[in-house]
Amino acid sequence: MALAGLGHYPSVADAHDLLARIRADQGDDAAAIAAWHAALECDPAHVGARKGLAFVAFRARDFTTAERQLELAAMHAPHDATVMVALDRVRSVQPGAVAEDVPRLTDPASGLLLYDMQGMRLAGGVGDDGDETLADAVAAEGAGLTREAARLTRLLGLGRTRHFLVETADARIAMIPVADDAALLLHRGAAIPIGRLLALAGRAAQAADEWLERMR
Amino acid sequence: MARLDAERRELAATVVVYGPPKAGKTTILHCIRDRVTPERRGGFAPFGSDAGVAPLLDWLPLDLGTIAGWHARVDLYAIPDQRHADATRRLILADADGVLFAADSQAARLGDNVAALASLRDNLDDHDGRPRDVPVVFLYTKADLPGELLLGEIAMNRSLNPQHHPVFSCSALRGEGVLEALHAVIMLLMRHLAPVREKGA
Amino acid sequence: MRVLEPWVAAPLTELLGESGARLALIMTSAGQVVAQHGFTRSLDVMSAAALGAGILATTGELANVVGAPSGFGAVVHQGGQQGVWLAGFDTPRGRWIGLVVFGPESSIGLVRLFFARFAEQVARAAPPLVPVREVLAEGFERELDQSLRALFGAG
Amino acid sequence: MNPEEWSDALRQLTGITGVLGALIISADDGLVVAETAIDELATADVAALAAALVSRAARCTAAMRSAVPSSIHLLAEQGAVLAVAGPPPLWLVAVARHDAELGRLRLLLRDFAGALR
Repeated sequence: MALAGLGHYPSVADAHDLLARIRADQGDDAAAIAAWHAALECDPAHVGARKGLAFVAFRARDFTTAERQLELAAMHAPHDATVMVALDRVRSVQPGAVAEDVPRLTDPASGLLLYDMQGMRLAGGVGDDGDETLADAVAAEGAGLTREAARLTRLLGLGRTRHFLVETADARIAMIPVADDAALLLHRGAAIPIGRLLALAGRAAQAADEWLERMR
Repeated sequence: MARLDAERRELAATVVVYGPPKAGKTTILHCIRDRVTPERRGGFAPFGSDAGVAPLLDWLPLDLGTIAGWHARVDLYAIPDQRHADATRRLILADADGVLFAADSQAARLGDNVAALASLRDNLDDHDGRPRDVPVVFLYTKADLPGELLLGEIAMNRSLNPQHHPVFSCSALRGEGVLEALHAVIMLLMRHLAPVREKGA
Repeated sequence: MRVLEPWVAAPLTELLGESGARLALIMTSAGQVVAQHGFTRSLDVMSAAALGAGILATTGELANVVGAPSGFGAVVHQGGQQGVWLAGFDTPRGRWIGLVVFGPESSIGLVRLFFARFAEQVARAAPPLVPVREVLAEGFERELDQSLRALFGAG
Repeated sequence: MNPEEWSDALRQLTGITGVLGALIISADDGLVVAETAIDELATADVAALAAALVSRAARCTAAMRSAVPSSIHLLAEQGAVLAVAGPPPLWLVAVARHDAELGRLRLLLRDFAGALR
């Protein structure tokens, strides 16, 4: 049936994805991989195809490929919990891998900062030493940054901000809006892969959302 | 130029205080401001913050309240004396609905008064260069100085006001006569704005 | 902020807030001030209005001379610490002029963007002008006289 | 790179699936220096807003005592804005649909921004 459907709509990424999953179920990994690549050609942001490629790679014990595919998926869907869980799983079985903890909001030296749209720090910090003055200053600037991003997406008709990344010579910083009136910044060194930074920030945003819910 | 907003029933007009340098133009504005209840003065812009220096008052918006269902206001401008302010003078006058001409009563200043009146006529053209018919009220200032320095109203009129525009004498220090002159010019300009209406119009 | 036409207030507030401009002056093409923000002396307002209207008129002439048929959209001067944006725009009340002074926290691009929005909003918000004779009711003069007497304490 | 090579680079960027426009902007004054875009994209607005965002990002990294931004990447529900610093004050900016090949776009932007120097 999927084959028939594909005959009608060969360009629909979902049809390729469906075909790939059937092939994977049948144990035909090579055909599944080809179909998922076809899906990605139709839609490079297809998260299902990325997850599928990660799955067959994981099954083949190719943890590096599995992790890379999941990081790419996280880049397009930073709020997708299933991607985060899968990433954790891959990293936990990867030989020699150091599982990176999700930074905790309660730790002022975590490089994770939660602030409201008035520029007030709600939790976390950015410096290594938990410098509160520095964190407050960054919260104030962060709110301006979040508003500026929202203004750009509003005036250009791009919808709501999902995430914002800044790279400098020495750092990579991710900003994700949390709820309607807060945002978080995750600050890491320049060596962190972007996918991992976004995955971490995405999970931190989820945790921050729950934390804000509890506070209210 | 008078502005009417029929939707909001608002009416705004501009009165320019003209005259030779040091005839007391800003004093007249201060005098009006001091005598009008604060809530009618309109929120005017904050002046320079140099402590101890009397701010130069050159713009005073007045809220006349509601008149026949219209919310009326008048902006008073004192024309700047500076030589380089020629363009400013022309622009302020281009929007004038009425002029309060402050003439210095001192005999020694008659030449300055005549020169100022000539420059007023020169500048009272409309945007296309045609002379505009704008109501003028004369205010002979410094009437409280010693009599031997003054020219006297009859002599002043002969030189400055052969058309018999309304005249008021004032002592700028005590402020007598200033409000009466303003009252007159506002009445004149409003009448001028709405040339006596057909009955019931 | 000071506005002579109340319906200019909301668009001007948005222009100032969004562009981060320091000073703004809105005037008719004859130089009559419609609204201003940030000027501390009214004489400065009058001079800026006079100069602004003059500059724009001169630039229009220059555009004719060099053969730019629709004129220049705006005159911009970018200094080290401050920039000036000067542009005309059409309203139902005739052609108006906006003068905006901005610092390094803003930019020509931002001022251009939000000035265009401001001009659109002003054109939409302007109530129609009605000739004087039609609207001033009889009794206006009597009431004006009474009001002035009350205002000036002449009883 | 000369202006002709600039427009060639911009055309290559807009050739990527889902890319709506590519611009070289001056981040100081928020103006377009060169552009290739579909008609519907208000490139002057993009330049103004992207420059404002770069400037905000720079204030933020300064507050963090980090270096100046070399690239920014904004992903929204219906689109993305990517920008890479060229020689000051120029930035290379691209606007794309959210499902565009953002990874490839990012790499190409980097290459061209490097070549602008």
